[in-house]
Amino acid sequence: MIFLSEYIYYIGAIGLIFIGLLIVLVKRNLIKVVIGINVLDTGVNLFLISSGYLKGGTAPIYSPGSDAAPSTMVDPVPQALVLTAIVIGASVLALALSLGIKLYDHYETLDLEEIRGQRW
Amino acid sequence: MNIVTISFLSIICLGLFLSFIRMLRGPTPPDRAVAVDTMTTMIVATLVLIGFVLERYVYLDVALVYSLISFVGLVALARFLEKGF
Amino acid sequence: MRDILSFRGFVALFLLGIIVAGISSAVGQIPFGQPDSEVGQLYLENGLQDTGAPNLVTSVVAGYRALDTLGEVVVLFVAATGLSAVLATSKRRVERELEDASLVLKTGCRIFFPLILLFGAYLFIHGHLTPGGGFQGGAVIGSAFLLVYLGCSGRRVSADAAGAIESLSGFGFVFLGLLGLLVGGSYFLSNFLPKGDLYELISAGIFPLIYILIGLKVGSEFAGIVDSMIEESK
Amino acid sequence: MYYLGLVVTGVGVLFLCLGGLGLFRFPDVYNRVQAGTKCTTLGAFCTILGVGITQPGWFWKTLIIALFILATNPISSHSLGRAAYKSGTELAEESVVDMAGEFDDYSEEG
Amino acid sequence: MVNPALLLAVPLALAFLIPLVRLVARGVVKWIPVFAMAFNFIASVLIIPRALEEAIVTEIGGFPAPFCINLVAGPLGSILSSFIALIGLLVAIYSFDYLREVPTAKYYTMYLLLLTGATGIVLTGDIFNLFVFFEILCISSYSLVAYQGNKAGIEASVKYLVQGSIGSSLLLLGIGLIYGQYGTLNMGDLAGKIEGISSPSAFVPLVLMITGLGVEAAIFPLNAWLPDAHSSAPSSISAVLSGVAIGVGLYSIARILFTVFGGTALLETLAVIGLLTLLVGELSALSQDDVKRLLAYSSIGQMGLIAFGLGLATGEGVTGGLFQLLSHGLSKALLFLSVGYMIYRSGSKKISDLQGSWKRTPVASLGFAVGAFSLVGLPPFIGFPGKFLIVRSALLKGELFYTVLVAFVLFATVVEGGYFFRVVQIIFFKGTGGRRLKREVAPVSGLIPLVVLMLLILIVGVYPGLITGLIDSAAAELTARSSYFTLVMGST
Amino acid sequence: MSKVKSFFYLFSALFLIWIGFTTTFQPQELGLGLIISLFLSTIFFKTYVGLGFPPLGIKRFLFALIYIIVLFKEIVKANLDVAYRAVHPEVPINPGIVIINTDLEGDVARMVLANSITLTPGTFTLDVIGDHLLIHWINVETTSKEEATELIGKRFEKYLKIIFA
Amino acid sequence: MLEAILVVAFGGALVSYFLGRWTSRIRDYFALGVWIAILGMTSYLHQIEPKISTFYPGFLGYDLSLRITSLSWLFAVTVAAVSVLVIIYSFRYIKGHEKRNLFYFLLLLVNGGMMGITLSGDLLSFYIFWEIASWSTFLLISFNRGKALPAGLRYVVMSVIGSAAMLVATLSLYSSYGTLALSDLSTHLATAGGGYVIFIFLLFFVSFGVKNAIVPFHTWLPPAHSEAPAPFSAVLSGLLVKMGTYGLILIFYLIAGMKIFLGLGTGIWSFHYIISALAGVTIVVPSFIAVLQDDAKKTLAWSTVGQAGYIVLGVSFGTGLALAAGIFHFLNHAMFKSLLFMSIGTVERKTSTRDLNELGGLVKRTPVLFVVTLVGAAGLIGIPLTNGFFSKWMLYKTLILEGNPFLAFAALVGTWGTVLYSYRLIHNVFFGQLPEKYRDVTRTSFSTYLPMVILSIAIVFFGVFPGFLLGEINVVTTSLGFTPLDVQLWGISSDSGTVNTLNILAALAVVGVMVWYLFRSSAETTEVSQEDSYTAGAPVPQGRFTYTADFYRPLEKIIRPYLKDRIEDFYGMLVGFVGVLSDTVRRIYTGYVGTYVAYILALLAAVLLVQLGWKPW
Ligand code: NA
Ligand code: NA
Repeated sequence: MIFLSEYIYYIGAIGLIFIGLLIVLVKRNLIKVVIGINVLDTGVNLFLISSGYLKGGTAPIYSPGSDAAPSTMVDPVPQALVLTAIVIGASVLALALSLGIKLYDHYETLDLEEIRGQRW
Repeated sequence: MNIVTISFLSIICLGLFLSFIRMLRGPTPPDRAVAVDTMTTMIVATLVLIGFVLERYVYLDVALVYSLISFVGLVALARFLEKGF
Repeated sequence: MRDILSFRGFVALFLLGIIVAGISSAVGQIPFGQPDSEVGQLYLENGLQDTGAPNLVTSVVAGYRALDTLGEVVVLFVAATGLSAVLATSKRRVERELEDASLVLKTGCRIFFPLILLFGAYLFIHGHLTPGGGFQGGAVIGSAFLLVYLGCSGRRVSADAAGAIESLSGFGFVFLGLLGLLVGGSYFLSNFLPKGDLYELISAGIFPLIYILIGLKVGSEFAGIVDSMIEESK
Repeated sequence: MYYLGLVVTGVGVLFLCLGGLGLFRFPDVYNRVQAGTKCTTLGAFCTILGVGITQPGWFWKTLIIALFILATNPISSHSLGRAAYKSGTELAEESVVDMAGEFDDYSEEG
Repeated sequence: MVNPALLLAVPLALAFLIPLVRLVARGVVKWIPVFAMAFNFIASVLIIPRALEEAIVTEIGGFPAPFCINLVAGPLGSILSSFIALIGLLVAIYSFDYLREVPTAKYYTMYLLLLTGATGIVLTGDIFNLFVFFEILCISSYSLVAYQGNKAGIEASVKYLVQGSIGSSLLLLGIGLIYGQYGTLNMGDLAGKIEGISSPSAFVPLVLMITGLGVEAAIFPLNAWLPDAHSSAPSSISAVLSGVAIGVGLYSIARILFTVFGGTALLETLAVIGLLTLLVGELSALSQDDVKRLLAYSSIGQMGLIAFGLGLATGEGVTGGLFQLLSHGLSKALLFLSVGYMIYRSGSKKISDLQGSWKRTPVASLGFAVGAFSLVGLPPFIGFPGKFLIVRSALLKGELFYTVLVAFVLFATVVEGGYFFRVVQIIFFKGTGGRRLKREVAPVSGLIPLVVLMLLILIVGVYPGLITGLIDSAAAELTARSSYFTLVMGST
Repeated sequence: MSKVKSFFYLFSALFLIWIGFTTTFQPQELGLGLIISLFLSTIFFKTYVGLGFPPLGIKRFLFALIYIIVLFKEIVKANLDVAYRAVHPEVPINPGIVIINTDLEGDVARMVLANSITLTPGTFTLDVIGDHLLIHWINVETTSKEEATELIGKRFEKYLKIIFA
Repeated sequence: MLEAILVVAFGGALVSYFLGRWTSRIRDYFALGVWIAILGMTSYLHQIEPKISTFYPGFLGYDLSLRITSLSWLFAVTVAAVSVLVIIYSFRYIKGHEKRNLFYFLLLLVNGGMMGITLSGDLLSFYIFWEIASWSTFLLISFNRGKALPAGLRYVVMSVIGSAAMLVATLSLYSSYGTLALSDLSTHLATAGGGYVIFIFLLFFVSFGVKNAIVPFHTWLPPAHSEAPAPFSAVLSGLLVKMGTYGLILIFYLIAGMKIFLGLGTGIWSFHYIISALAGVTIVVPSFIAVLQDDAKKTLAWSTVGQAGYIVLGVSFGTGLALAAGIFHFLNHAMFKSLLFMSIGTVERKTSTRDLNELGGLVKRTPVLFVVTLVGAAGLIGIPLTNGFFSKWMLYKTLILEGNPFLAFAALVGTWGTVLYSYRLIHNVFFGQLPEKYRDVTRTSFSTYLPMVILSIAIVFFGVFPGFLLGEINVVTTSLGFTPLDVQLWGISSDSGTVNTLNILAALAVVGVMVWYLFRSSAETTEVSQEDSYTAGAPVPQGRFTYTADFYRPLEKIIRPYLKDRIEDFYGMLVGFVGVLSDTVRRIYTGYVGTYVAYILALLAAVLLVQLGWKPW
């Protein structure tokens, strides 16, 4: 139980990675695969964020009233990295969906098992 | 963080939980969408409440952004559902 | 479930079991809740003096790791360009009827649209002070345009205007960086403007400018993406 | 003032929870959306404003958020309800009347 | 003196300007990539002499080394960046008329950004920044593969995107693990902090990163996207993807493995994986009907050969691998551009429809032959020194294991010869076949890059000494961890 | 006139909201807020033209205040109503869809009416079609259009007519 | 000077290509001029002491060098001489073909490459020139389209295999001794272990064996020689194949040295004996396969394989006389086989066929061609007073003297085959009935005849005065460590027997008189015009009705079952296997993305597994 509460974010992150990869592996529908990739991304981002987490720490933002010390703030680097990663993930997602639209135009299906015009 | 705020948060969580059940059960897509709509509103309130608990003003901005994004998202979802499913 | 209980599913579970075990063994080496980063610590301690931005995430995003941010802007730019290029190559344009929104939504959207834009601007202008930032503000602006498309079918952004803003703001970002190279001691993207007073709006040197440019760029890009997507799905 | 704020917040929180309950128990999407809209709007409004009352410096910001919720929630719920109806979601068995067929837009669907 | 940051800043600024320029003066757009790449080429070449003395470490934003992102323009970085710029310049010229039937401003934007991404990858000294530039490269590749919007292109792009995204996520996870454990993202700093790869704390992120980068580098079995993507993209893009993009992927693997991790324990694995990649690529190419697909599989094989060379990890093996990287880039670019030229006229990618190309498109046909001979490793073309160096360093190891591997490498060469010579015969010695051509004329501007590439392949093939000296110091830079560390961290 | 009105409304809304956002009267913030508000309202005031905003007036303002109080009362009633139905073991409902009329002109007025109905006890606006509103009613008391209009719409319309006259 | 030769050769190739785009006549004469110059320079080099010069310092860390010795001079001058003749022959031959510029360019490139091979001073230069010659040869073989394409492909694939072997051997030598210079290597290999030497020998043998078409590496040659353009067939058969011989001599006698070469193994299991045995097989079987060919060029091609067997037998046998015989036969073969390919090429060009069953009676139309072909065939068979006689005699002599009855018998049997196919060749092309369709065959031009006439004169000249060449060869064998032979202008004498032209002349005179007498009695027939033969008022149908068809039917019936080329079947099987392998391997690209993602994760999982402690090995 202590382990669970200590590592809950990591467990969540790895769980999301697992689920995301599993979706990509077993699902045949492009949209579901894209969702799987996003779940995977989310897992990775969660891991990144939680790796910079400081127990009892606050957001690394000074505000006029409060007198938070640097030692009580969480590491800002993973947050910056995740911000970038999220934007990148969103970009890929948008592109993937637009490609999905076009793919459907051509194949009338999104079942990847049937979309095998390119092989061997 | 005292007993009052803890009870506030748990009550909201109960509401969230009930909505979440509705979202899972459906049965129709609009049912799920409505459940999500309810949840987003609750989450905005929760965010403000958390800001209150942690005494961090910045959570208000987060709440505002969240309500805005969820509004746009739900309108988009509604427009999508309109066409049938 | 049925998918997982197939041969493919078992192979997947087998592989993922190993991978998760491997990742866990590495993750286990990182104690949770006690970040131990020399770099992060330095940013926390010196960030305020170095950059003048109370939001240390901003000091990382727009200062210490500004090149990442420039790259990130490029990623979004590429994706938006690619998306519109892909969607523009229509094999057959299916006329999918999108009914008019109801009067309530239509009116609501028209009322809220400028207000949301203002909110987006607020977010990216105050990125160095509050948890906002260029991307967040840009995304809000994009959502405003999405709302317009959803509520008021028929209204469109001017693609040329969006492109021009996108273009100029992106160029402005790099130009700012190059100015840093010229003025700020031969470092690309260096913060060459005065830091200003803490918590003042005009402070932290070039950060507000960077965020304004990013906000405009991201906003116009999202608007463009929305435009392409809606055009396609019509 | 602080305690007034807490009370307001408490009322809001309660309504939020009741909204969830209504959403959970009502028979069809139209009834659920009613529960969801009314309770959560007021609930969120009170919760947020209550927080604003306890922290005077936050009041304006909370007011903006609360008004925003008050203004947008009916719109989004309305859109969802309309979408449900347009897409042909059935009314609950208990329903007594459906006059929508009088409009041209709805006449062809049930 | 040129600041290496300009190599990124100038193309980015120009790329950002393209949408605006399109509104103002549409005709200027196509010159922008040419101008940007010409600038980059000249600037990189100017940097090389100074980089040879001591690598130029540029701090972005003006903060000291581990606390900022820095660019490291050493011999390797500057060579690769001038190489990227050169290929980019030539292909940009090639694109002038090749793509005149489709809207081009977006094409040029993405094309320029693809190359900038590649340049960023080879210059950056920060692993997360590497990831960002990698994404620029990947996303522009996905988009450009689908650019023509045809069935094959869209399908290939989707598959590429799915695999590439998985790779990116693994890469990011690896980066996260590294930051979590070592608290820094700077390659030089990491080179000082990571002692070995025996513990899971270093090994797992290394494997994750290599797998992630390996998708773009097309090593077996991560390369399934490549034949689809490279055969379906517009030929100009295929040339850049095959000539530059996958090579850059391999570069980043080498950088991570050698410089950041010092992972000597994985080198044999790399050599074996390289060999497998080589064999799979060449064997798969053998029975292709589609000439672009054939070239794509050949690229897989060549990546395997380069990985094999890098995996030998002797100074000379790395030199051979890097030489082959450049040689393959030039040759494959030539091949794809030539084939694109032929396809432009015949409208068919089938090998049998290439017959009679000698009459229709003599320069392109010659280009194909030169490129093919070069890839097979025949003197006096550039492919010969590359293959020669790799085989020599493998044999100089003096171990039976490597001698056996060399036998397989040479078997792959025979297979490679088998399919390339067949196509050369069809191009040169089969009748015109009387097929109706899709177009009667082909754009003349496309000939310039073909001729330049042919000359380069021949000149460097005859005088490999022109670049082997540079590549030697590049290889030294790649393998010498401690000096990289002092270079980056010592300059604080 | 309509344009000036729209511009004015938009500008003051934007500037007030800006102040709300920043919650400060620092000159830098105010000045920037002014600039941005002016900029945005110059570009986008057209979207407010034709929405049917009322002109300013003391009477309208007073009625608006009254309306807000009425509406708030109704909202509280609505919440209690829903709460009652939700916690009641049998879920006492008698739902149905009815049509009501409205005399209001102008988009904003109709929108406010529709939203008010949505937020008040037992009713929910499904659609607005011309002069008619399609209402989902949890507890249908009448199927006659006129009676329904009286029961559902009139309590707001009487104020809104004055405000948006 | 050495560099100058190469510069002229390769530069000439390039310049002639561009000249040809301007005007073909100047291109032709320019090419000829280039090679006459090269011939001149090469001949001039004979006067100078053996020397080495570095022409490219620091190529990939090596100094590429050129070097001329008596051995390389001999090969170089042959290359130059035959090249000159072939270029003259090409003037007329290539007219009417497409891609003439390309032809000249490639021909000059091949010849330049061969000059480079012979003049190389180190193994890397050797390899480079070898490869240049190989790929340009591939293009030239493929030149005639149609069946030439598979022939070219077969050649080039085997050639690449050979090059790969050479590359490994070369670099292995380098990694062992740190040098590639021929002169340095020869001192190093003396200290090497026997196993290593065999390893190196085998690799080089594969490489040179392919080029030399020694059984079992011969399968590329027949289709390649028969499908190549005739001038190039001449080069291919007369020169290029013999580059393999040059390589063998280089490796066996120069780099390794006679002692090591002959010291590997004992008795019939000694290395050189095994190669000799292979050469023996290479003599016999192809010579009889040649008998069965209906295609004149195929006949010559198989004949080349057989004759190469004689040469390799001489080279590998390991005595001074044998080596001299091998080299001498190489020179002779270059003369008569070039001549024969030119002549058949001329026939093909005139008649558009080279099917022996369709040709006939051309002696009336092209008497000069007949005469030179006859001389070539005589040289091939080894009829006294032609050069072939001497080389073969020396070989028989060695084999008998050294007590190798099997090899001697093989050589003899091979000669029977040679007689049979040479006779058929002459007979079916020139004698018999002239088919109607060849009525209008005209004489060919001077430039076509000139090289053939020169070659036939040379054949007879060196048949009468073998001493001219044997003297040179003697220098070579001596330089390789053999005891000098006693060579005179008229012949060669040794302790075990002497042969010289004067004796032969006397013997021939006797035999000739007898034959003349015999034929006189049968020659009393009335001559009829072969062209005006009609059957019932209709022209004689063409093709198989001529009696030249199925010339050796009884013989064929007996030997054909034994001559099935099982080696070719074996290679076919190999190629098929690679094809199946290729088709199997590429099935991993299933087209389904899920599989691809599984591959990615499988690699990840596999490498992680290893690290997590599971060792598969
Ligand atoms: Na909501
Ligand atoms: Na609602």
